[in-house]
Amino acid sequence: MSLQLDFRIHRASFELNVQLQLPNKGVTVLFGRSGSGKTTLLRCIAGLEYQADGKLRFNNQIWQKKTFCLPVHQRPLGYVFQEASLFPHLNVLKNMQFGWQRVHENKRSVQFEEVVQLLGLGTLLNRYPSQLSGGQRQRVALGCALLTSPELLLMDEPMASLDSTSKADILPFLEMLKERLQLPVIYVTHSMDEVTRLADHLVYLQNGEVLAQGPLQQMLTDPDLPFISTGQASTVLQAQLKSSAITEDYLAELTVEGQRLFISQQDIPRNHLPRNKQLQTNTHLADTKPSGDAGSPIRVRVMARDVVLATSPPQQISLLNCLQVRVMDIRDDNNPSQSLVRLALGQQIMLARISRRSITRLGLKPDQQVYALIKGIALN
Amino acid sequence: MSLQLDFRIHRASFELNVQLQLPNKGVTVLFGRSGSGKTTLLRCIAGLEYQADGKLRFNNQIWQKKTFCLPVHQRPLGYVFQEASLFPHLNVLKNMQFGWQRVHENKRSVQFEEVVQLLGLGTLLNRYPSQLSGGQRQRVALGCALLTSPELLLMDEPMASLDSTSKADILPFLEMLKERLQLPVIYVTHSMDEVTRLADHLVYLQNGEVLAQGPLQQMLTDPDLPFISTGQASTVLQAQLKSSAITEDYLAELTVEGQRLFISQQDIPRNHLPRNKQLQTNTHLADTKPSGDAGSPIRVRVMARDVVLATSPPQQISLLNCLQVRVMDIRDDNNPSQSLVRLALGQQIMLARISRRSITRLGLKPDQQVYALIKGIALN
Amino acid sequence: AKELHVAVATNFLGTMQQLAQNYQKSTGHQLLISSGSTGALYAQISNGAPFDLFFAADNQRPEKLEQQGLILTGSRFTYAQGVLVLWSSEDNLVDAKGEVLRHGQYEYLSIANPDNAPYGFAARQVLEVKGVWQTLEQQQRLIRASNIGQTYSQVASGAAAMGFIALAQARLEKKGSRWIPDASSYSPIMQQAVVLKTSSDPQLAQHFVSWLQQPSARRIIKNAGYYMPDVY
Amino acid sequence: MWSLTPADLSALWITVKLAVISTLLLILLCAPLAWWLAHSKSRARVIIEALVALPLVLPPTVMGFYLLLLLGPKGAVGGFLEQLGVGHLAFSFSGLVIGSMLFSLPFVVQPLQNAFSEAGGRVLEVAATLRASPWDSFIHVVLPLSRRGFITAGVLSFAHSLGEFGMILMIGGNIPGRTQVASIAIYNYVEAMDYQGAHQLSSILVLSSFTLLICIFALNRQAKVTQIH
Amino acid sequence: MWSLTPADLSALWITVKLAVISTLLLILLCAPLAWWLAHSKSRARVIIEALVALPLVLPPTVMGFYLLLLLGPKGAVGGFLEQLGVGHLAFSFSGLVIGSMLFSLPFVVQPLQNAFSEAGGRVLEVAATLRASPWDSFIHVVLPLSRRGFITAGVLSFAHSLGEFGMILMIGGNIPGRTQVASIAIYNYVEAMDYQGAHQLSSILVLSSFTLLICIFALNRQAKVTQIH
Ligand SMILES: Nc1ncnc2c1ncn2[C@@H]1O[C@H](COP(=O)(O)OP(=O)(O)OP(=O)(O)O)[C@@H](O)[C@H]1O
Ligand SMILES: Nc1ncnc2c1ncn2[C@@H]1O[C@H](COP(=O)(O)OP(=O)(O)OP(=O)(O)O)[C@@H](O)[C@H]1O
Ligand SMILES: [Mg+2]
Ligand SMILES: [Mg+2]
Repeated sequence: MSLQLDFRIHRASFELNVQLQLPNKGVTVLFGRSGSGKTTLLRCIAGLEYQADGKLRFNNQIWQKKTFCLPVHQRPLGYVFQEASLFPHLNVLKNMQFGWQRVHENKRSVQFEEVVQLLGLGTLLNRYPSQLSGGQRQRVALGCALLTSPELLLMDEPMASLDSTSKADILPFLEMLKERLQLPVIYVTHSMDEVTRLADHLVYLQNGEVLAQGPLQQMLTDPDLPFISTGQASTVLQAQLKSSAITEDYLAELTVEGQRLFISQQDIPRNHLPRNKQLQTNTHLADTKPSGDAGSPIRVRVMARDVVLATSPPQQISLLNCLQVRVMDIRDDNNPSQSLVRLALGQQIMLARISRRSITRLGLKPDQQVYALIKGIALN
Repeated sequence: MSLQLDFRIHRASFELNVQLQLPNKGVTVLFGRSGSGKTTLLRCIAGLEYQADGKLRFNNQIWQKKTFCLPVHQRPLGYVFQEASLFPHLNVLKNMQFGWQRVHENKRSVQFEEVVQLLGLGTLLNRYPSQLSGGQRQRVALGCALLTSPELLLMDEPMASLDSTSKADILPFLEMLKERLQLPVIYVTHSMDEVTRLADHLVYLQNGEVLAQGPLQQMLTDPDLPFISTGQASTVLQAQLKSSAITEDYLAELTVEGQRLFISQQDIPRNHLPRNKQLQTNTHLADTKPSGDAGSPIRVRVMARDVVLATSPPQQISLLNCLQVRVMDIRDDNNPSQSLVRLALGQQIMLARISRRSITRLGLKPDQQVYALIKGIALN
Repeated sequence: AKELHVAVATNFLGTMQQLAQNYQKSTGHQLLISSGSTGALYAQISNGAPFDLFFAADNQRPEKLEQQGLILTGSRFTYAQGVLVLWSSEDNLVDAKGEVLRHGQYEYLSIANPDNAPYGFAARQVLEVKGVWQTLEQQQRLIRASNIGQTYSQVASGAAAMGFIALAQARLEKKGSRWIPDASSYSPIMQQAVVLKTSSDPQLAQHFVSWLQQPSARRIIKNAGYYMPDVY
Repeated sequence: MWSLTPADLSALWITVKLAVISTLLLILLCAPLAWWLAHSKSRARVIIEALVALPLVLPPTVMGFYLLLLLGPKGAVGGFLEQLGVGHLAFSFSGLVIGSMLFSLPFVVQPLQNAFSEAGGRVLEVAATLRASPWDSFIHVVLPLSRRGFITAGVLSFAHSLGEFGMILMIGGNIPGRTQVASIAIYNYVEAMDYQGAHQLSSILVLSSFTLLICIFALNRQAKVTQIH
Repeated sequence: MWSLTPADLSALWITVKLAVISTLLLILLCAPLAWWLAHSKSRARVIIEALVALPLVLPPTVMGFYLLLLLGPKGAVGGFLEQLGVGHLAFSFSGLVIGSMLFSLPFVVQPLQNAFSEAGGRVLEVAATLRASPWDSFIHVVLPLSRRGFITAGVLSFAHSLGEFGMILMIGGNIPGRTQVASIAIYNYVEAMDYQGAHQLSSILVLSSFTLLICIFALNRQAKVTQIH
C-alpha cells in the first residue's frame, strides 16, 4: 500500500472526505455517479486543488501534509484531463514534446515514436488543436501524459469519446504499460467494460465519500454494491494458463480451480507473451504461440448474463465451457423477471443472471450442484 | 425521405463528400472512426461550417443551396456539441432558459420542469458552469438543446461521459421524445449499445465519405461492414408483442416469424406503454402491465455472442428462448478462434458467434436446420 | 452689461484678471478670458476663434495678423513692455551683476525657447552679451521651456538652478535671488494687443482699449512688473 | 478648507461632462469597429488597426492644430457644416467631444478588439443553435463576456479625457464656462504660478478619479467572483 | 523634397530611442505587476488597479511639474540619487524615460492584465502536470497565449511615447541632442508659425509610425492565421 491519501474539501453543496490506501502497482478504478467527486479526488492527488486539506504520501515520499505541499510540477505523475486540454498555440508534435522534453533522458521509460504510432497520431503532428476532431484531441492528450514517463498515472475518462477500434488499440497498450512500468494507475471510467478489463482495485465513490473499495473480484460480487445489479454485472476469475495449452483451433486452455476452461488465444493478455512481442497489438497470435509457463496466472472476465445453468451437462450445443459449481444463493435482481445466482467455484465466486422462470423450471436451490455453461468468447 | 443533403468540404488533409437522404423521423446514427467527419457533417447540417459547399433541404424547406444559406438561428434545430459548451457567465438555470425563451410559447413542445427533473439538474440550477462536473455539464448542454423544442435534433456523443445510471435515465426519455415529437434525430455515438437501442437508420462514414447507409437491421448484418466483426456485433429482430402476453414472472411473450420469444417486461420500449406512463422510467412494470395490442411491432436486439447453437433442443438448461433457424453461411471472424454464423429466421437474419471448435464438433454446415438458443435477458 | 471675449498670452493672464475686475467695477462690462500660448492663440484666431481682443506676448504675431488683414485697421498697440530677470530660488546664488552666469557653479539654466518666445529671444541676447551662450549650448546645460511659465516652474522646483523669466513673475516671489539685466542688452519685449476684425462688438473692444490707457489701468500693469514708459 | 472659484467649479463640471459623453459615445461607436477588427478576414483590417493607433503619435497640440484646420470654418468638415447651417465645430463643446474621442480612440478600440476576439468562437455557435440572432448573441453573450474589455476601455478613455489638455486647449479655445476644462484650469494655475490653486484642483481631480476607479474595479471584481470565471 | 535640419534628425533619433527603451522597460516591469493583478485575490489589488490608471488623470505638464519636484536635486528621489553620486534625474534622458514610462503605465498594465486573466486556468494546470515550473509555464505557455495583449500594450505605449510632449518638455527641458524629441520640435514649429516645418516633421512621424504599425499588425495576423486560434 503505497499511495496513502486523506483529503477533505468543503464546497457550497459538495463535500469530499476521502481516506484511502492504494496499492503501488496495478490499476485502481474510481467509479461513481456523475458529480460524486472522482475528478475532484484526482485533482487533489495531482495537487491542483488548492483548497484541499489533507495528507498524501506516495512511495515513502510525502507529497502533502499540513504545512507542506509538493508543487504539481515536481510530482512525477501524468494526468489525462476529463476534457482533453491541449496548448492551442502549439501543434500536435510540440504539444507532445512539451512534457517529454521536461523529463530527463535517463528517466524516460517510453519511446516517443512508440506512443505516436500507437495512438495513430503520425499524420496529425503538424496540426493545431483547433484542427483536430474530438477523439483526436483525446488521443493527443493521452500521448502528452504518457510521454512524461510518469510514476503515477491519473486518467479521467481517457477514452470517453474514442471509437471502439481506437479503444481496442489503446487498451492493450495501457495494459502493457501498467505491467512493464509497474506503474500505478488511477483511472476514472463509466464503462464496465474498461473496469473489468483494466481494474485491479475498485473504489466506489458516492457523494464525495468512499462507499466501498477493494480488489476487483471482491467488489464485483459484493451483494451490497450496485455492480451486481447492472446489466454489465461480471465476475473476474483467477485462472492458470498452461504453456502447452495452445490448440489447433486458436483456443487456449486454462485451469480454474482444477477445472478446464477454453478461451480465445486473442484474449490472452499481452503480458503473458514474450517481451519483444508486447507491442504487436491486433496481430493474430497464431504465428507467435504464447510461451506462458504452466501455471502463469491469468484473469478472465465472466459476465453474469453470459452464464447459463444446467442441471445435467448438455450435449450437441455450441458451448465450450462447462464448469461444475455450487449454488450459493439466489437473489432478486433489479429486473423483476431475473434472478441473480451466486455460484461457488472452489474458492471463487461467479455470478449468473437467469430468468425466474428458469429458476423455477430447473428447481434451483442453494447448495445444489449445477453446471455453469459459459460461452468461450465471453472470457477476456 | 425528408432530410436531403449534399455537402463538400476541402480541408488540408481531409475531404468531406456526403450525399444523403435521411428519413424525417426516427434516429439516424452517424458511425465511424475518430476523424471520419461525423462532427463536420453535423456542423454542416446546422449551418456552422461556412466553407461548406452544398445543398440541404429539410421537409420541403430549403436550408441551403448555391446562393442561399438559412442562418443557423433560423433553423429549428437543437445541437448538443461534442464538448459540452455552456455560457460561462450564466448559471445553469439561465443557460437552460436561453434557448427556451427564444422559442415562441406556442411552439414549445417540451416542458421546462420535465427536462430539469429528468436530467437530474434540480439541485444545480444556481451553479455556474465552472462549478459543475463533466457529466453535469453534459446534461445541462443536453437540456439546453432539448428546451428549444427542435424539429431536428443533432447530438454529438451526448452521453460520452455519463455514468450508466444517468444513461439509463436519459435513454428512455430520448426514445420517448423521438416517438412523441416525431422528431428526426441525428446522433453520433461510438457505443454499439446506444446504436442498437436508439438507431433506426445507420450511416457509416469513412474518411469523409458514406461507406454504407441503410436501416439498422440491414446494416448490422451486412457482411461487408465492420459491425459484424466487432465484439458487440448484434442483430435487431422485428417481433410482435402480444397484449395478453404478460406472464406471472414478469416476462413478455413475443412472436418472431411465428416462433415464440420471451423477454423481460422491463425491456419493452416505453412507447408501447400507455401515454401517461411514458415518463416513469426505472419503475418496475409489474403494476402497470403494458397494454400493447396483439400485433404491436417491437424490436429486439440479439447480440451475436449471446446466441448458442444446438443440433437438438437441449433440456434442463436455463435458456428460455429456443428458435428454429437455418444456417445461411459460416464465415471467419476477426478472432481466429471464432466463426460468425449467419442464420435465417424466416425473412430475417440473425448472427451467432461461436468457436470454431464448436462448429467442428457440431458439424455445422450451410442450410442445416439448427436450434438457436438466446438468453432471455439478451433482448432489449 | 456686455461681455468681451479676450484672448491672453498665459504670462499676462494674472494681470488681465486683475484688470478685468477693475473694468467690471468701473463699467459693469465683463471680460471672458481665454488664455494660451501666443502661438496657439494665433493659430486659433487664424482659424476663426470667436475672440474680440488678442493680447499677445510679443509683437510678431500681432504684426502677422495685421498683414493678413485679420484685425481692425490701426488697432495694434503695445500694452506692456516686458522686463527680463534672471532668477533663482536659492537665496545667494544670483549676484547683483549676473556674474554667476560666467563663473557660477550651476548645472542648468532655463530659458524660454528663443525661437518662438520673446523672453527667450531676449534671454539669448543677454547670454550672448555675457559670452556664455555658446558654452552653455555646447555643454547642453541650457533648458528651453515652451514659455516663461514653464521656465518659472523648472526653477521653482529646484530642478534648474536659475532661469530667465519676466519681472512680472519674479515679483510674486519673495524668496530667492535675482538680477535684472540692463534693458539695453536685449531688444525690447513689446507685448502687443489687437482688436480682431471678427469681433462681435468692436465698439466695446475699442472702449476697453482706451480704458487701458487710463493711469489706473496702467498702474496695475506697471505694478505687475512691466515696463510702462509713460508712467515713469 | 477648499475654496473653489466658480470658474473652477464650472471647469470641473465641463470636464466630467466631456469625459462621460466622449467615453460613452466612443464605446458605442467603437464597439462595431472593434467587432469588425476582431472578426474580419479582410486585408484592410491591418490598415484600419494601424490608423486607429495613429492619433497617439502626434503631440496633442499639433493634433489639435490639424483638427482646427479641419473643423474650423475654413476647414473641409467645418466649412461643410457651416454651409449646412449647423455651424463649424471649432471652439464649441461638440468640437471638444470630437477631439477627445479621436484622441482616446486607440484606448477603446484595442481592449474591445481583444475582448471580442476572446469572446467569439464556440459560445457564438452555441448561441446560434439556441436561436439567438447575431445581434441577440452580441448583446446577451458577447457583451457580458467582454466585460473586462469594456471596463478597460472605459477607464482608459475616461481618465485620458480628464487629463488631456493640449488638444482641447487648441480646439476648444479655453473659453470659460464653455470649453475650459479642469486640466486647462490647472495648467493655467501652474502657468500663473498659483501653485496653491493648482494643487487644490489637482487633488480634487485625482482623489475623485481614484475613488471612482476603486468603485469600478471593486464592482468588476465582485462580478467576477460570483461567476467564478 | 524633404529638408530636415540636423536638429530634426537628432530629435527623431531621440524620440525613437525614448519610445523603444521606455516601451521595453515598461513591458518588462509591468508583466509581473499585471500577472499579480490578474491572479491575486488580495484586497489591495483594487487599489493598485486604480493607482495604475491615475497618471492619466492629470494634465501632462502638471504631472511633469510634480515629477520635477520629485526627481530634481531638491526632490526626495532626485536628492537621494544625488547623494548616491548617481545625479538627479531632471533634464536627463533617464528622467525622460521614467516620465514616459509613468505616463504609459496604464496602457501597458491593463491589456497585459486582461491577457493574463484569459491565459490562466486549465492550460496552466496542464503545463504543471507536464512538469513545467510556474516560471517555465509563464514563458512557454502564458506569454505566447498573451501575444495579443503584449502587442496592444506595446503599440499603445510606443505610440503614446512618440506623441507625449507636455510632460517630456517639462521634465526633459528640451535640450537639443539630449532631450529634445520630435514632438517638441513639431510643437515648436507650430508655435513659431513655421507650419511648413511642422507639416514635414509630422508627416515623417505619422508615416513611419503607420508603416511600423502595419508591419506589427500584419505579423500578428499571420501568426494568428497559422495557429487558427
Ligand atoms: N469549482 C467548483 N465549485 C463548486 N462545486 C464544484 C466545483 N467543481 C465541481 N463541483 C461540484 O463538486 C462535485 C464533484 O465534482 P467532480 O467533478 O469531482 O465530479 P465527478 O465525479 O468527476 O463527475 P463526472 O462523472 O460528471 O465527471 C459536483 O457536485 C460538482 O458540481
Ligand atoms: N478546423 C479544422 N481544420 C482542419 N481540419 C479539421 C478541422 N476540424 C476538423 N478537422 C479534421 O477533419 C476531420 C474530421 O473531423 P471531425 O471532427 O468531423 O471528426 P469526427 O468524425 O467527429 O471524429 P471524433 O469521433 O474524433 O469526434 C479530422 O481528420 C480532423 O482532424
Ligand atoms: Mg469528472
Ligand atoms: Mg467528433
